[in-house]
Amino acid sequence: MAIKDLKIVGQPVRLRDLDTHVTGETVYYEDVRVPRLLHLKMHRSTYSHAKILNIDTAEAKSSPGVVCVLTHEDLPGKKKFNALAGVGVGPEDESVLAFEKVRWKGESVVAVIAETPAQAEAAAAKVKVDYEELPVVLGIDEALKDGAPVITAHWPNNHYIFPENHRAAQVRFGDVEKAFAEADHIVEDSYETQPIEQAPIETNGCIAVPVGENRITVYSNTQGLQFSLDTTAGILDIPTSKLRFIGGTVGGGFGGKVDMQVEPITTLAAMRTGRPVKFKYTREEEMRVSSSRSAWRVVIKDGVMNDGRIIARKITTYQDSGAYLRFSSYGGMKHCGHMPGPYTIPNVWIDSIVVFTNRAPSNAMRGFGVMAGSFALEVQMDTIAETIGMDPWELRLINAYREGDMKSHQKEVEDAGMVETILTAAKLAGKQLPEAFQNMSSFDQKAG
Amino acid sequence: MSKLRGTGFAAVNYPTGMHLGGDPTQSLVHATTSGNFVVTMSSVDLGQGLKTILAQIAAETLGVPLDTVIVDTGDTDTGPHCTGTFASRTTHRAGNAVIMAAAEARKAMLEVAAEKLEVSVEDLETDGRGNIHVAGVEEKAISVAETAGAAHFELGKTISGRGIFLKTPSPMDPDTGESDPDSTQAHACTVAEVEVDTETGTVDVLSIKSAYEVGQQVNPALVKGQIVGGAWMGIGHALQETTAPYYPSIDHTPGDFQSYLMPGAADMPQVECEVLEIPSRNGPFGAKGVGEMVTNSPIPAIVNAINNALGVRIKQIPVTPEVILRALDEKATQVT
Amino acid sequence: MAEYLQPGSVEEAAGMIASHGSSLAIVAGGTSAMRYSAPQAEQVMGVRGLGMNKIERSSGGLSLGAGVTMSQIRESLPIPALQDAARGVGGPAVQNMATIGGNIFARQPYGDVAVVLLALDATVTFSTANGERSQKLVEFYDAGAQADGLLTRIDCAAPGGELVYLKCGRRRFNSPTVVAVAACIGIDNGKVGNACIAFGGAGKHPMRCVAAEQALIGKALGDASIKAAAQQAAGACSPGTDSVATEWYRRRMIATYLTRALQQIAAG
Amino acid sequence: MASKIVSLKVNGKIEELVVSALMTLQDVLRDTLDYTSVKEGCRQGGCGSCSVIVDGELRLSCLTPIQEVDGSEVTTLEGLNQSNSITALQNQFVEKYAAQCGFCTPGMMVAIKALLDSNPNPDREEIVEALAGNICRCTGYLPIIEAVESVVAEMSGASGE
Repeated sequence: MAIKDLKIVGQPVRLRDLDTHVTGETVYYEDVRVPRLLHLKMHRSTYSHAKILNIDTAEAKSSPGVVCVLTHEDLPGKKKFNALAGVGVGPEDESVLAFEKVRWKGESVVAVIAETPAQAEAAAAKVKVDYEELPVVLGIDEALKDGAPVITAHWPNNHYIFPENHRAAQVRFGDVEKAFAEADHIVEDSYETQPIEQAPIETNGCIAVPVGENRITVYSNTQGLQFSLDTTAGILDIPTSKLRFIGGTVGGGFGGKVDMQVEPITTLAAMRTGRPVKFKYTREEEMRVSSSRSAWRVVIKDGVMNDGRIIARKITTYQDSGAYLRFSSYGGMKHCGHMPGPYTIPNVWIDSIVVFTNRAPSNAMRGFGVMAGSFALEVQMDTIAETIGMDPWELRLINAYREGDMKSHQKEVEDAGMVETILTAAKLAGKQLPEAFQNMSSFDQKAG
Repeated sequence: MSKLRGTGFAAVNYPTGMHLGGDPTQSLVHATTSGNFVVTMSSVDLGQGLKTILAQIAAETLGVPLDTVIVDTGDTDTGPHCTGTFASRTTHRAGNAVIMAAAEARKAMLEVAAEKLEVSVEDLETDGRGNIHVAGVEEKAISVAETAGAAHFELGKTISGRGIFLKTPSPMDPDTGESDPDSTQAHACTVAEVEVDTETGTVDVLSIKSAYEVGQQVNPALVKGQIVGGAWMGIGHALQETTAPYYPSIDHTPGDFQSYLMPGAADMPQVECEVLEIPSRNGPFGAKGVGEMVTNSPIPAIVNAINNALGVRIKQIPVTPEVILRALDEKATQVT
Repeated sequence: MAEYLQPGSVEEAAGMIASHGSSLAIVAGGTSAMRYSAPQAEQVMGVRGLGMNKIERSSGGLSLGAGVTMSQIRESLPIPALQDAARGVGGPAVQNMATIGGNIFARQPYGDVAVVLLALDATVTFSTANGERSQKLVEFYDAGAQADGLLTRIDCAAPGGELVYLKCGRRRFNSPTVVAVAACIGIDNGKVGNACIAFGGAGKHPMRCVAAEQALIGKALGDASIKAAAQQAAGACSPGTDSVATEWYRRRMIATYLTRALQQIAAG
Repeated sequence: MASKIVSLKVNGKIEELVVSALMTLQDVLRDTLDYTSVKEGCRQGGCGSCSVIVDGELRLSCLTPIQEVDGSEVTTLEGLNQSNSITALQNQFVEKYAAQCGFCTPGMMVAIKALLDSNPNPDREEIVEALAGNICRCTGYLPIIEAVESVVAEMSGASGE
């Protein structure tokens, strides 16, 4: 279809939900009213790493208001899962409800369902779990040390194993070592980011409602409805036809609502009790239990010429996944696809390593796999400029990718716009650039 | 009291779409009897305005008024598949799916109109105000409402369309990393100006100026909303936010908004931005994804500005006041 | 599940405290107690209805009901240091709720207003089963902040000199406290005659810092004495580490902020 | 356990409730009376999304024991809608795109209403201080500040004429 002039696309039309946001009438998942609602609270691990010797739910079961208590023994299908199993990521390593071992402080162990949130919370506190403490591994260095305690049997060296038994998702383009030998300067540094919480104001949660014909309707604030539906059906080993997910209006996500933690267990609780069940993370759970952005360490070694050309970039990145995989291998691969940033560099070597520790599992957040990379690269670019005594704007413009350049993952650059964007920002900030630089464009021949 | 100012900037790119593809989104569009159009999806609006931009894209494609387009999303019983709202994918994937579905529905609509007007489909155009007319002959017209009514009650025809967008999977070569990971790239360059109190290590971000290149903007106001909100989150990431203040220790993990620090309204500088539109080859009307990149460029820009102000080389975030004082202490020892 | 008690009088409240002991949580404004103590308590006693929210002025001094809120302090007390401290507590809604009595019991590093009260050498009065009991706030903290009755009133004399309050936070408004400092300095014949210096975020409770005061008394308030006081303060304090700041940073800010407060006073 | 009858006026309507344990005003407003504009973002007094007006004063309903509002007048955003007292503010929020996910917005509206009631002509500094207890994770606050400034300008313009 030929579009000559856009009429509606490109216009700042009103945000559709705003009318009800300002009156408080927008319906989020927990504004749905259902009768005879039960509430689920989770008894969580108090240890970062421990063997489970015994789970005693007797006192919790006889607590006031308690309707149902669920342990790993009540799971009808999988005991372990990974939400990306459907697209071939594995092995499934995360306990739905902990058994044999807990691997992080806050891991789900026993779900308690009661008439009121307070009753469920009080009863969950009465679950007794006997543990035998195991050595705790925190931090990338400790986890990768020879002889470090193993967190999950799948990963004997506490790092994810990529296809063909690789330790890292990797990129090999050109010959970095040869280029380093030819470079005028070597600039090498290491960058670190701490874990960050998505912190949506609405915490993770859902309400599962039995609706007849053995179907359950789940009102959820997930960022992916079918994604959550398929994962829930997979974990509970029920046909997907038995589930209906309703959502689509969410109180903030930022990557924090793809954990698939609340829906499976709440659905199981609704199936077992025959009543609607709500499971909503407390703010403390949202902050401490739900996935955060992982901690990253990005080590960069660049070979740079006196004229500013970066001729080689070697990157080793470590991502602290926490106790389980979740989407970290995806994030690690995405990191590979992003690096070495918006620059054309003829020799690139990337190792992106996913490390397991006894932290709360990390997962997606706004800029997954990319944010830490961009941070490291752009601070490194300033270091290069300082090292070779070049204006940092000019350094970036010289190296910025042009349309048709070959990226290190062997795809040609399309829709390039870095040069124009830098020039526009320079103008906005009042930065004077030499005319040769002002005239650069993404359709130039790359310098050199 | 000693305060130092510095300026820093950063240039970043950001991929649109789930890494390595394989992430379809579908859309169904149908006309009601009175000529409204329902766009049925199961995509999730996180507040960024997905429902709004899908309505714009549908109205544009159908050639009908925006307020006659209803976006019905968020129910897996009725809405066809969407992989989810993440990876700066939804405008691109869902937008393309809507274009495909709406184009098919438009074709069906024009066929009905052609039959009613006894003209050829190729001669018809929409005026965007709810009418279909013969090109160049505005009197020879029928309203969309009448067309939809006729389709239902006279002709027994459906005015509907199906759409899907899929970037076929492109797995990474395990040895070389060769792959086709994304659909397009958006770009940003942010300049930050900071003032650092060298006695307390406190940083004030004085201004954020950015250029963003996001392809065709579907809704400039919503793009700006992302840019401003992303600048704020970037300031938080650069200076305050952490769930593990003493990483890798897990002690002192914040459990509330009092201890998980984020900037307040009073800490926000003015945010200036200029948006460039270099259309993407495969985005809906040339759009690229913008929602995630907006946080990424302010972070290194602020850190570079701090390093510029102090003559130090801080390489970690968040840059807390303590990080700054320790860097200044180290610098002082090196000098003496 | 907690039983909610609403005493009709201060005496009745004191009786409830005596009979329930540590199983009882006291809720005034609720901003702290409703989070930390009430949910676990067997009995919760609400004291908002007791009307302890009067502000009385007498001969330059002040008598503040324990239920006086942060907003009342901001609006009704013409003492900038107290106003600033109250202004630093939460946002507007919290300031409408949080009370001065609650602030005295707040977990560190909260309790900004108590820091100013310490610098004013305030007296706290408790209603107990055995009648009223008063003590200096500094003694109350030195004794471990244990109450045997209901805190009803805080009295302080007019400041014995120039009073300055400064807070080191992590953002401009509604910031958790890194450290807070209040200094009240009386100059006599060009020398420091009396000094009352208090810190928040510097130990288990808000604390007076006698070492810093001693470093000033009898000296001219100038660079040398200020430096000495700051050094004494940093050494004498025992700050903790939390998610907002480390002990190292707090100790450094104790010196920095005391220096700034004293410089402000010296500058007039 | 002693239960008690609490009577309060919510959005102009008298409500009588039997309460016993440590129930908060938020629990009653959201779950008993279905005033779902009262959002629950933390139950810790940290996010401001449950803000309501009690006897003319801005309060956090999540930290308010229900027993303490016996005899009080409580206004939620639903009540402000009924009285059309914040239409101008709502229009400016829409105009300035001052909400994205919208979850913090009801609390934000109530907090701004409380500000404008006590100070009809706040400057920017007073506006940002008044927003200090309400967290927004989406917008970066600037559009919210602009919306309030526009309402203030409108109001002072109207009274100046």
